[in-house]
Amino acid sequence: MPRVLIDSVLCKGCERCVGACPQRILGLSKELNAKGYYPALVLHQPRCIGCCLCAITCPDSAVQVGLNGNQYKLFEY
Amino acid sequence: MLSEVTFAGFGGQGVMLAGKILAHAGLDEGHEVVWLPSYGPEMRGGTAYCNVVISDKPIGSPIFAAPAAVVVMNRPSLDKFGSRVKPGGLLIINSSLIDATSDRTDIHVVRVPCNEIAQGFGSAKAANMAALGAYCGATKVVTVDSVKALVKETFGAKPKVLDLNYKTLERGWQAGEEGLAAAKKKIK
Amino acid sequence: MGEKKLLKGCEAIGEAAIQAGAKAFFGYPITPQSEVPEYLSKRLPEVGGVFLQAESEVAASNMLYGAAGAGVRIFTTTSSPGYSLMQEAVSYMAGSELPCVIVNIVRGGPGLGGILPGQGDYKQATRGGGHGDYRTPVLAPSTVQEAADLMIDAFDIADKYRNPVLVLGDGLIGQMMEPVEFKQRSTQVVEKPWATTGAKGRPPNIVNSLYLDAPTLERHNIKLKAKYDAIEKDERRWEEYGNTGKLDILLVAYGTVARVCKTAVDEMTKQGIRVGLFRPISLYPFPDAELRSAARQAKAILDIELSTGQMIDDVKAAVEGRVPVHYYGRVGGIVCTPEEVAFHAGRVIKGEQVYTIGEYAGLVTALTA
Amino acid sequence: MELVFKNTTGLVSVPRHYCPGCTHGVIHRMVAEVIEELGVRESAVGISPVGCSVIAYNYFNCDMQQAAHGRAPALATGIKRVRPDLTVFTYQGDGDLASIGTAETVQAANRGEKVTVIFVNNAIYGMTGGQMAPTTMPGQVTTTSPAGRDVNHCGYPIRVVELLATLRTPAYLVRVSAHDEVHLVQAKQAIRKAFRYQLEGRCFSFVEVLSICPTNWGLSPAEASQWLANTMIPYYPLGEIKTPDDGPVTEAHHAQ
Repeated sequence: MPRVLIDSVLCKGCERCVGACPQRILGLSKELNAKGYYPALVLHQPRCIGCCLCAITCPDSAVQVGLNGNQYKLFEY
Repeated sequence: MLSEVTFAGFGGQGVMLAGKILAHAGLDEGHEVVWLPSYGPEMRGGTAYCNVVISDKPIGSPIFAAPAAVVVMNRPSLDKFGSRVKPGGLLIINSSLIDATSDRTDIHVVRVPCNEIAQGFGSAKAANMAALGAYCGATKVVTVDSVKALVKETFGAKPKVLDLNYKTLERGWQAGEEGLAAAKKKIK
Repeated sequence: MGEKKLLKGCEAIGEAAIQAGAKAFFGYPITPQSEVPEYLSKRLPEVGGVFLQAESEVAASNMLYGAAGAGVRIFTTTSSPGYSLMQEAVSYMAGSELPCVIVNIVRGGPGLGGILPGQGDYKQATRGGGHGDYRTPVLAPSTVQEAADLMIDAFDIADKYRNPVLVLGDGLIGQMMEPVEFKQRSTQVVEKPWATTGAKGRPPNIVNSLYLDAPTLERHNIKLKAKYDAIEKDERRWEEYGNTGKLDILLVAYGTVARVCKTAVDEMTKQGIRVGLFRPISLYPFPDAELRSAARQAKAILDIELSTGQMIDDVKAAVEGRVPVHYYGRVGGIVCTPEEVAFHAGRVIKGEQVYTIGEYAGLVTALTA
Repeated sequence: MELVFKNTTGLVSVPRHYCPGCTHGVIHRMVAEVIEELGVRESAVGISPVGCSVIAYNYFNCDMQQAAHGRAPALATGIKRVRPDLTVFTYQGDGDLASIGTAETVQAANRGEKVTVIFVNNAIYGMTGGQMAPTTMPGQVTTTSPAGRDVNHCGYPIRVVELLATLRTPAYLVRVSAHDEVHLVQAKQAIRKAFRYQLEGRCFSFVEVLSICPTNWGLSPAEASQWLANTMIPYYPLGEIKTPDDGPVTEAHHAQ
C-alpha cells in the first residue's frame, strides 16, 4: 500500500499537489500551520496509487511517498 | 657612461628593430639598458620612434627633452626631432630620403645615405642597419662584434639576408665614424 | 638565479605571473597592454595553463571570480576603461574575499581618453573603485624588473589576505624593454579550504558576498576592516632616493614618473641642491608615516603626477600640514621630463607658489586673451 | 515502509523562501535530484544568480558561488576552465540571463563552455516586485508596463533557446515547462540529459524552464498554471531545439 506523507510545517498550501493527484484524494487542512498556511493533507489514503505526482509537483519538498509491497511504475521520472 | 639616442622614421623602416638590437648589444656588454617605443596607431605608417638608453648605472628617465643623439630616417622625423638634439650632440640624417639638413651649428650633423648603402648590397630594406651602424660607429657605445652577434640572431636563418645586413652595418659604421670626424672638424 | 633577459614590460608581467604559479588568464584586449594577452595566449598553454579571451572586461573579471572561487591563482591585465568595467567583479571579489591579481596599465582619460601613459586612475585604484566599503592593495612598479617582482608579491598578498590586489602601471612600463631577471623564489602555496572544489567529505563551501541580515553584514564589514588594518600595517612599501636629512626640496612621485624624478634628482644634486625623492611603491596602503618622517627636514614638497593632483591628497594628509606641498603634473599622455621637474623644483626653492599642470597657466592666458 | 519518493540529498533540508506555488522550488529539486542520481554531488559547483533564486546557495547541498547580476555564465566559465573535472551549473532567471546577462549567456554558449545552464523563465522580475522582463508577454501587465507590454515600445519577448539555436556550438538546447506534473516529468528528463551531456564533455547544455509566478502575476497557483499553458507555451514552444551530433565527443571546440 502506498502512503503520501505531507510535512505540514514545510507546506505552503499552494494546492499544486491537490490539482496533480489523479485520484483526487488530497485537500487542504482547515487549520493554519505555524507559517500561516492551510497545509495539504490526505483525505482518502486507501485510494492512493503511489504515482508520486503530488511529490513531483510540490515546490517545497513537503511531500514524500512511502510504500509497503510492490509499486507499479507508471512512468519514467 | 650614459648614452641616449632616439631612432625615428616611418613605420616599416625598421627603426624599432635598430633600437632593440642596440639595447640588446648594450645588455650583452653588461650595461643597464632601456628601450622605449612610441606606440599606438602612429606605429602603423606614421612616424615611429624609439628611445634607447645605455648606462653603467640604473637608468632613471627613459624620456628626455633633449636627446644626446638622434637618428632620423625620413623628413618628418628630422622636422620633429632635429631641433631637440642636446647642444654638442649628434644628429644622423638618412640623406637617401632627406634632402634637407639641419642649420644648427651647435651639434654634429652626419649625413649617411642609408638606403643607398643597403641598396648597394642588395636591398634598401636593410637601411636601418646602415643607420644603426652609423650611430654605433660614431659613438662606439657598443662594439661591432656585439651588434653583429645580434644581427646574426635576428637574420641567422637566412644567410643571404645576414650577409647583406652585415655589410650594410659595416659600411654604415664606417660612414658614422668618418662623418663624425668630419663634423668635428667643421665645428672647430 | 635566472639570466637577464631583455623583455617588454607586458611580457615580463605575463611571465612573472606564470612564475608565481598563476594557472589561468581571462582578459580582453585593450591598448596599451594587449601584448600581455598576446604573450600569454602562446605561453600559458605551454605550461598547462588556461588562456581565454573573454567577450568583455565585465565577463573577464567575472571569470576571475569563478576561477578564484575554485581556488586557483588567476589574474588579468587591462587598461583604464577596461578596469572601470571590472569594478563590479572587483567589488564582489572583495566582498566574497577572493584572491586575484589585476594589472591596470593606466592610459589617459577620462572616457576613452588616449592610449599614452597616465596616472589618472590613482583614486579609483586606492579607494576601492567599485561600490561598497572595500580596499585593494595597490603596487606601483617603476621599472620592468620591479613590475616582474611586484607581480609575484601581488599573488602572495592576494592569497594571504584573500583580496584582489592591483598592480598599477602605465603605458611606459608596459611598452618599454628592460633587462629582467626572474628570481628563483619559493612561491607560497596557500591552502584554500574555502574554495568550491567539490564538497567531497566536507560540508558545501559557499562563495558569496550577500548578507541580507544587517548585523551579519556589519560583522562582515568589520572583519574586512580588520583585514585592511592588517594590510595597512604590514604591506607598506616605499623607496627613498637621493639626499636625506636637511633638504631644500623633497620630490614625491610614483611609477614611471618617479624614474624621471630620479634623473632630475641626479641633475639637481650636481648643481648643489639638496634634493631627495620619496617614491611610494604601495599606493594603498600609502606609506604616510614614512613620508612624514622623510619630509621632517625638508623645506618643501613637490608632488609630481601624470594626473591633475590625485596622490597629492595622500601626501598632504601624510605630512599633516607641517611642510608646504606643491604640485606639478602633466596629463593627456604627456610625460614630464627631468628638465621640467628640475625647473619647477627650482621655482619652489626660490619661494614661488607652484601648482601647475603642464602648460596650464600659459594656455589659460592664451584662451582668455 | 520504504520511501519511493523521498527528498533528495542534493538539497539542504531547510524551508525555502519562495512564495506558495512558485515553481523555483520544483526546479531546484529536480536539478538536485539529477545531481544526486548522476553521483556528482561531491564534484558539483552551482552558481546562483541575482533574482528570486539569489540565495539558492543556501538550498543546494553542493559547493556554490553567488554571481553578480547576469554574470553566472562567466563564473561558470572561470570555474570549468580551471577545473574541468567539476560539474558546473548555473541557475538563472529571465532578468539575469536574458537581460543584463545576455552577452555572457550568448558568448558562453558560443564558446561551447562545458557547463549546464538552467534558465527559469517566468516572464517577470520576481524579486524586485513584478517589473517587466525581456520575456514578459505582449500585453502582460507588470509594474513597469502598467498598460501591458507594448511591443511597439519595447519589442517582443526574447526566445532565448531559439536565439541560441542560431549558434553552431551549443550541444543541447531545450525548452520545458514546470506548470504541471506531466510537464515536470518531461522537464526532469531534459535536465538529466543536460547534465549527462556535460559529463560526456559535450559543449554547453541549456534548459529553459517555463515557470509560474503566482504572486507577481496576481493569480492563484492553479490559475497561473493555466495562464502559462494558454499564453506562454504558444509563444515559447516546448521541446528539444538542438541535440548533440551523434558520434563521439570531439575536442573540436576547446581542449581541456
